Amino acid sequence: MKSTQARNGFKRGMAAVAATFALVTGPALAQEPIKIGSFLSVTGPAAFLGDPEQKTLELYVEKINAGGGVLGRKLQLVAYDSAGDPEKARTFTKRLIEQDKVDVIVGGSTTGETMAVVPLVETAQIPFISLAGAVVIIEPVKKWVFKMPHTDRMACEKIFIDMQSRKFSKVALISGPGGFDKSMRAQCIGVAKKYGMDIVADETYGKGDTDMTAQLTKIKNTAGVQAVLNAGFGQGPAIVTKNYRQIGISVPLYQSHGVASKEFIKLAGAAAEGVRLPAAALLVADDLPANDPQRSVVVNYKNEYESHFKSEVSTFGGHAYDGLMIAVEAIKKAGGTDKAKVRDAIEGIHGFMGTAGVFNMSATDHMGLDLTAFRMLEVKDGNWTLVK
Amino acid sequence: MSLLRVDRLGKKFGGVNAVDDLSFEIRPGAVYSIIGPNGAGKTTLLNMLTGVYQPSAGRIVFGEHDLTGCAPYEYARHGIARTFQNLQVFFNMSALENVMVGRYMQERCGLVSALLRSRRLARAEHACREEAAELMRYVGLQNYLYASADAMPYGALKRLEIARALATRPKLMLLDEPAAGLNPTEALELDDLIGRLTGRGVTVVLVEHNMRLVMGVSDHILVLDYGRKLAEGPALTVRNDPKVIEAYLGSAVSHDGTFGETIADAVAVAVEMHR
Amino acid sequence: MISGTMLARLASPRTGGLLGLAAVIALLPLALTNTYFYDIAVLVGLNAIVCIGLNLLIGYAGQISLGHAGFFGLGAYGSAILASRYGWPPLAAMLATTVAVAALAFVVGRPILRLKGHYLAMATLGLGIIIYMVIATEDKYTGGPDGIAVVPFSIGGFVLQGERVWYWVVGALLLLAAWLALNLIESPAGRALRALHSSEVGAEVVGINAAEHKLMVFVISAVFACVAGSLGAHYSGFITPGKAAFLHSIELVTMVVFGGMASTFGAVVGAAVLTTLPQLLAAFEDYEMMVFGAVMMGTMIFLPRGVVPSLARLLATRRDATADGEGNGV
Amino acid sequence: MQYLLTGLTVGAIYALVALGFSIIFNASHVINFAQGEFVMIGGMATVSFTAMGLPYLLAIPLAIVAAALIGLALEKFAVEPARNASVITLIIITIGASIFLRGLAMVIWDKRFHALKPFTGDTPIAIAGATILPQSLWVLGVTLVIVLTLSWFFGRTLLGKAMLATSHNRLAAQLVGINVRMVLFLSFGLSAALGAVAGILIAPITTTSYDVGVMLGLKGFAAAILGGLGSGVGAVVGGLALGIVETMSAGYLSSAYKDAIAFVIILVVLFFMPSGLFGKRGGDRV
Repeated sequence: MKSTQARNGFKRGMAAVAATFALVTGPALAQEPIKIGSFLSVTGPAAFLGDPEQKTLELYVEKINAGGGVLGRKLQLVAYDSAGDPEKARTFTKRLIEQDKVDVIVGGSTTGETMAVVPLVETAQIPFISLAGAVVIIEPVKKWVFKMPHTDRMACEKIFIDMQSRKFSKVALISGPGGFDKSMRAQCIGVAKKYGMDIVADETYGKGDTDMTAQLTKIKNTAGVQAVLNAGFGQGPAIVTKNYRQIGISVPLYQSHGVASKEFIKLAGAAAEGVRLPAAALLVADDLPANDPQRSVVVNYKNEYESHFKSEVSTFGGHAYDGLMIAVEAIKKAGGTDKAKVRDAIEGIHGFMGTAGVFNMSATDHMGLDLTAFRMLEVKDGNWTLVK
Repeated sequence: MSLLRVDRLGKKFGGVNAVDDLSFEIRPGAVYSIIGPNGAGKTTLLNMLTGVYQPSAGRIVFGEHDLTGCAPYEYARHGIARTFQNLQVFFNMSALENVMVGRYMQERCGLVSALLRSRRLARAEHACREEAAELMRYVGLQNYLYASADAMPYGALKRLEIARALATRPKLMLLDEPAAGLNPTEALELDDLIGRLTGRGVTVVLVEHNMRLVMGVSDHILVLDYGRKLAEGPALTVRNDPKVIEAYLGSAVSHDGTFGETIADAVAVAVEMHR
Repeated sequence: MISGTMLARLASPRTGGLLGLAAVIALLPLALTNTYFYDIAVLVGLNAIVCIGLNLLIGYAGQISLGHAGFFGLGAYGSAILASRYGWPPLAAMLATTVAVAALAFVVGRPILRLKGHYLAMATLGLGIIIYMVIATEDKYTGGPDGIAVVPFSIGGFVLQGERVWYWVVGALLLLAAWLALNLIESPAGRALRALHSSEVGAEVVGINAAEHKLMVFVISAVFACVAGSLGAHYSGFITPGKAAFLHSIELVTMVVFGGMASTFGAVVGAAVLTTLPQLLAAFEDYEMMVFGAVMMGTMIFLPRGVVPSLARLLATRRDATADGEGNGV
Repeated sequence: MQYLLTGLTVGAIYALVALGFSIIFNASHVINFAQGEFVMIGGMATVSFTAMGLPYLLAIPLAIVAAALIGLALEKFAVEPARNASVITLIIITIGASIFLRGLAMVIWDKRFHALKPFTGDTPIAIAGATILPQSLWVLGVTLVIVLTLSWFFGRTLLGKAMLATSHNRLAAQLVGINVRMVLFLSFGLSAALGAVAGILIAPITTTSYDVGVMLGLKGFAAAILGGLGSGVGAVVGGLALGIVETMSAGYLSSAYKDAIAFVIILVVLFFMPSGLFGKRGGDRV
C-alpha cells in the first residue's frame, strides 16, 4: 500500500538489470508481465470509493501472482491517485498509456474522471473498465469503455419498484452537489413517469454543508409526500438521515447505492433505522441463502478483504474486484494482451458472476448487469438486512 | 488674477474641524508658505488641495476650473503636483523610473500600443528616460541615476519626490515639509532648489516648520491655527504681526515643549523679528 | 559600442528573457520522449499563460484575486457550450466567450476593485464561487458536476489534434503572452500599475487614475485566463466545473507567488513547477499531499520573494553586481 | 422558526471559525488559511481519543490541546521563520500548511468519515413548532461561553490587553514592552484551540473527516470578512448572519443556490461597507 510506485520502480529497475543479464546470458527467460493500469480517487472527496478500490486491486493482483499469474505471466499493477480531479485523471491516463504502456485500464472512481479519459482511451484503443456509476459512461456505447457498477438509473428504477410495491406515488427528492448526486437526480426524474411516480419536491444541498434541516423542513411542509429519496454519497446522506429524524418526518426514507457500506450506518447511528436502499448482495453476503449462486463469490471476497485490511467491506471495492477479474478473464480468453482481442473478449463476457451480480456483456450493453443484480436492503438493528 | 482660489473651505473628522471656513488666494509665480503649529490643519489643507481628501464645505478653484470634488488624478491633470510629508516614493522601482512615472500624463498611450510596444511608444519612452534623468540631475540626484529607490537615503528620497512632481510639468507645486528630517546642509540646498523652481515658472506652496527656510524663500505667508486663518499677508508683514508672535510663543509655552522644533523656530523668529 | 548596446539589449528581460523562453520552448521537445510528456508541457503552458496575466494583476498592480479560476472556467465552458452544443466554429466561440468575459470583468471589476486587501480577496473569491455554482448547477447547459465533452479545435477545416501540434501552438501563445505582458510592464501604463501598487496616493497625484488602471489590468488578466481556459477545454476534450472552483483559483495564485511576484518569467516557472510537482510526487502516494504542502511551505519560507526573484537576488549579490539588484520586470 | 434555529447552529460554528481568523489577523495581519484544518484536527483527534477508550471529559481537552500545540508549531516553524516576508507570502505559507496538515491527517487517521456520539443524547427537543438537537444547544451554549470568555480575556486580562494593543499598533506595543512575538505565537495557539472546539462541537452533528476543514474554513473566512476583519463582534455577527442567510435562502429561495446567494449578499455588503459590518474604517494617512 505504502508505495506501489516505489515498489514498481524497484521492480522496473530489477527488470532492467535482469534484461541486461538476459542480453549477456542469452535468450530472455522471463516473460514481460501483464500491466494493469489504474487511476483512482484514493484521496480527495471520493476517497471512500478509491481507497477500497485500490486496496482490492493490490490484494488480488498479489493473490493472482501468488497463484502463478495469468497465462504464465505475472500481473503488474500501475496505479495513480487522481484525487477526484478529472484533469489529473486525464494526465495519469496519458501516462498509463504512453509511459507505462499498460495493457488494460481498470479505474476511474467517479463519473467525471471516467468521462474525462474516454476520448483518450478511444483514440489510444485500449480496453478501459470504469468503476464509476453514471449511465452516460455506457450510453451511448463507446467501443473501448466498459463499466462495472450498476447505473444510477437502475438504482432509481429499483427504488421506484419498491415504492410501487408499497403503494407510494408522491416522492420528494433531496440530492447533493456531486456528479453522482446530480446524475442520479436527473435519472430519477427521467424514469419517474414510467413508474407512475410524481416528484413533488426537489431539494439540493451544498458541498460541505453541515445541516440540511432547512431543505427537509421544506419537504416536510410539502403536502402529500409519501416517501423521500436522497441521492448522494459521503457525509451528506448521513446528515440528511439524522436531520430527517430530528425534525420528525415519518414517511420512509430511501438512500442510494452511493452509501452502500457499513460506514453509513455508523455515521447516521440510530437515525439510520428503517432506511432502505438498493445495493449489491455483497453487503448482506452472510444473509444470502446457501443456494444463491452469488453467495460463494461475495462471501469469499468479503472474508478475504476483511481479514486482510481489518476494515469492513464495501460494494465499491467489490466493483474493483469485478473489474480486475473480468479483465483477467478476458485476457485469458484472448490468449494474450492484444488490445483488440481483449476488448472483444470483454464484450463477450457472459454469465460471469461478480460481487455486483451476473455480468452479460454485449455489443449494445457494456455493463451487463440487470435489475436482479440489485437487492433492496433495509437497516435493522444497526445492520443491513434483505427486504423480503 | 489668482492661480488658486480657496473659498470657505472646511473639513470635519468625526465632528472635529480640522480646517474651518478658510479662504485665500494664491497668485502665480510666488512662493506661498503655510505655517502653524502641529495639528493646525496644514497637511489636511494640502490633502484637500490635491483631491486626496474631499472637503466637507467650500470650494477650490484652480485657474478657471472648479475642482471641488475631483479625484487626485484630476487635480494633477490640471497642473497641481505635490510631495508628501510621509514619503510616497514607489519603492518597487528604480529612482529613474519613479521620475518617469511623473511623466505619465504626457506619455499616456493606448492600451493596444502599450501591449504591442509601437515604434512611436518606444521613441517616446526613450525621450522620457532622458528627460527623467535630466530632472534628477536638476534636483541634484545625479549620483542616483541607476539606484533602486529602496536603496536611497532619506534626503535623496525627498528630492526624488520633487523630481517626480516636477516631471508632471505642474503650474503649482505643493511641498509638504520638504526640510523635515534633513540635515542643515541639505536644508540649505533646498533654499536654492525652491528658488530655481520659481525661476522655472512654477508656483510653490510650502508647508514647513523650518522658519529659517520659510522666512528665507517666502513671498507670502498664511498662518493657520486650529484650522482657522490666524494671519495672512506678505512675509514681512506676517513676521511682524504681534498676533503671530503671541500665538507661536503662547502655544509653545502652553503645550510645554511638545513641539520642540516649533519652540526653537519660534524663538529664532522672534529674535530675528525684533532685530 | 554597437555590440555594447546589443549586449545590454540581450540582457534586458524583454529581449533576453523572451529569447531564453523561446529557446526553452524550441529545445524542450528533445527531452519529451513521448506524448505524456508533451501533455504535461501543454498543461504547463496553459497554466503559465493564466499566471502571466494573473501576475500583472497580483504581482504588478498588487491587487489580489482569488477568483480567476472562475474566468478560466467561463472560458472553458463558453467554448464548450458554443462550439460543442451549438456548433459554432471554435475560433468564433472562443472570441465571443472572450469578449463576454472581458465585459463581465469590466462590469464587476469596477465595484470589486474599490475594495482593498483581504476584502478584495473575499470579493473575488465570492465572485469565483458564484461562477462555479452557476456552472455546476445549470446542468442543462453545462452537464453539471460530471462535466461536458468539447469538440477539438479547428480553423477552417484544419483540426488541431495531438499533443505535439498543441505543444507548438501553446508554446507560441505562451511566448506571445509573455511578450505582451513584458511590453505592458515597460510602458507608461505598466509603470502606473507598479506605482499604484507601491503607493496609490503617490500614483494619483501624478495624474494616474488608479481605479481605471486596476480595472484595465483586471480585465486583461481575466482575458488571459479565459483564453487559456478555452484552449484547455478544446485540448483536453472534456471539462468539469472543478476548473472553475475555488481550489483552482488558489492553485493559480500559489503558482504566481511561488514563482515570484512581479516577475513574468517567475509566473512561468511557478506554473511549471507546480504543474509538474504532483506528477513527480505521484510516487509518494498517500504522502503526496504532505510532501506537496511541505515543499510549498519550505520554498516560501526560504525564498520568500518567490523562486525567480529570490534566486536572481542571490545571484546578483554573489556577483556583487551593479546597483540595479532588484531587476524589475524580470 | 426551524430555519432560524438551524441558521443559528450553523452560524455559531462559522462564528467560532471566524473568531479564529480574526485573532490571528489581529496579531499578524495574515489570513490563516489553515484555520479550517484546526477544525478538522479537533474533530478527528476527539474521534481517535474516544476510540482509544477515553471518556469525553478527557478526550475533548486532549484534542483541544493537541490542536493548540499544532497551532503553536505552525507559528514556530512556518510563520516565525518567514516573519519578514510579505503578507501574501505568509498567506501562501498557510495554504501550504493546510495542505500539509490535511495530508498528515490522511496518513495518521484515514480518509473515511467518522461520527462522534452526541454529548447528551439524541432526542430532538421541540421549541415552538421547531425541533433542535441537544447537540445544537451545546453548540450555541459553548459558543456563547467562548464569546463571553474572550471578551473578558481581551477586556480584562493583561495578556488579552497586550494582544489587543499589538493589533492596534504593533510598534507602539513593542515600545511599551509587549513581547510582540509572544503575542503572535499565542494567537496561533488560541485560534487553533477555538477551531478545535468548533470541530468537536460539530462532529456529532455532521460527522468529520480529514477534509472537512476546507469548506468550514472558507465559510469562516467569509463570516470574518462580512463582520469586518479583526473585530470580535464582527466575527460573531458575521458568522450568525451567514448561517441564517444560508438556511433562509435554502428554505425560501433555492437550495441549489443558497451558497451563491450568501456570497452575493456578502458582495453587496462589501460594496456599501468596504470594511465589513464592524471593520475599522481607516483612511490612508499621508
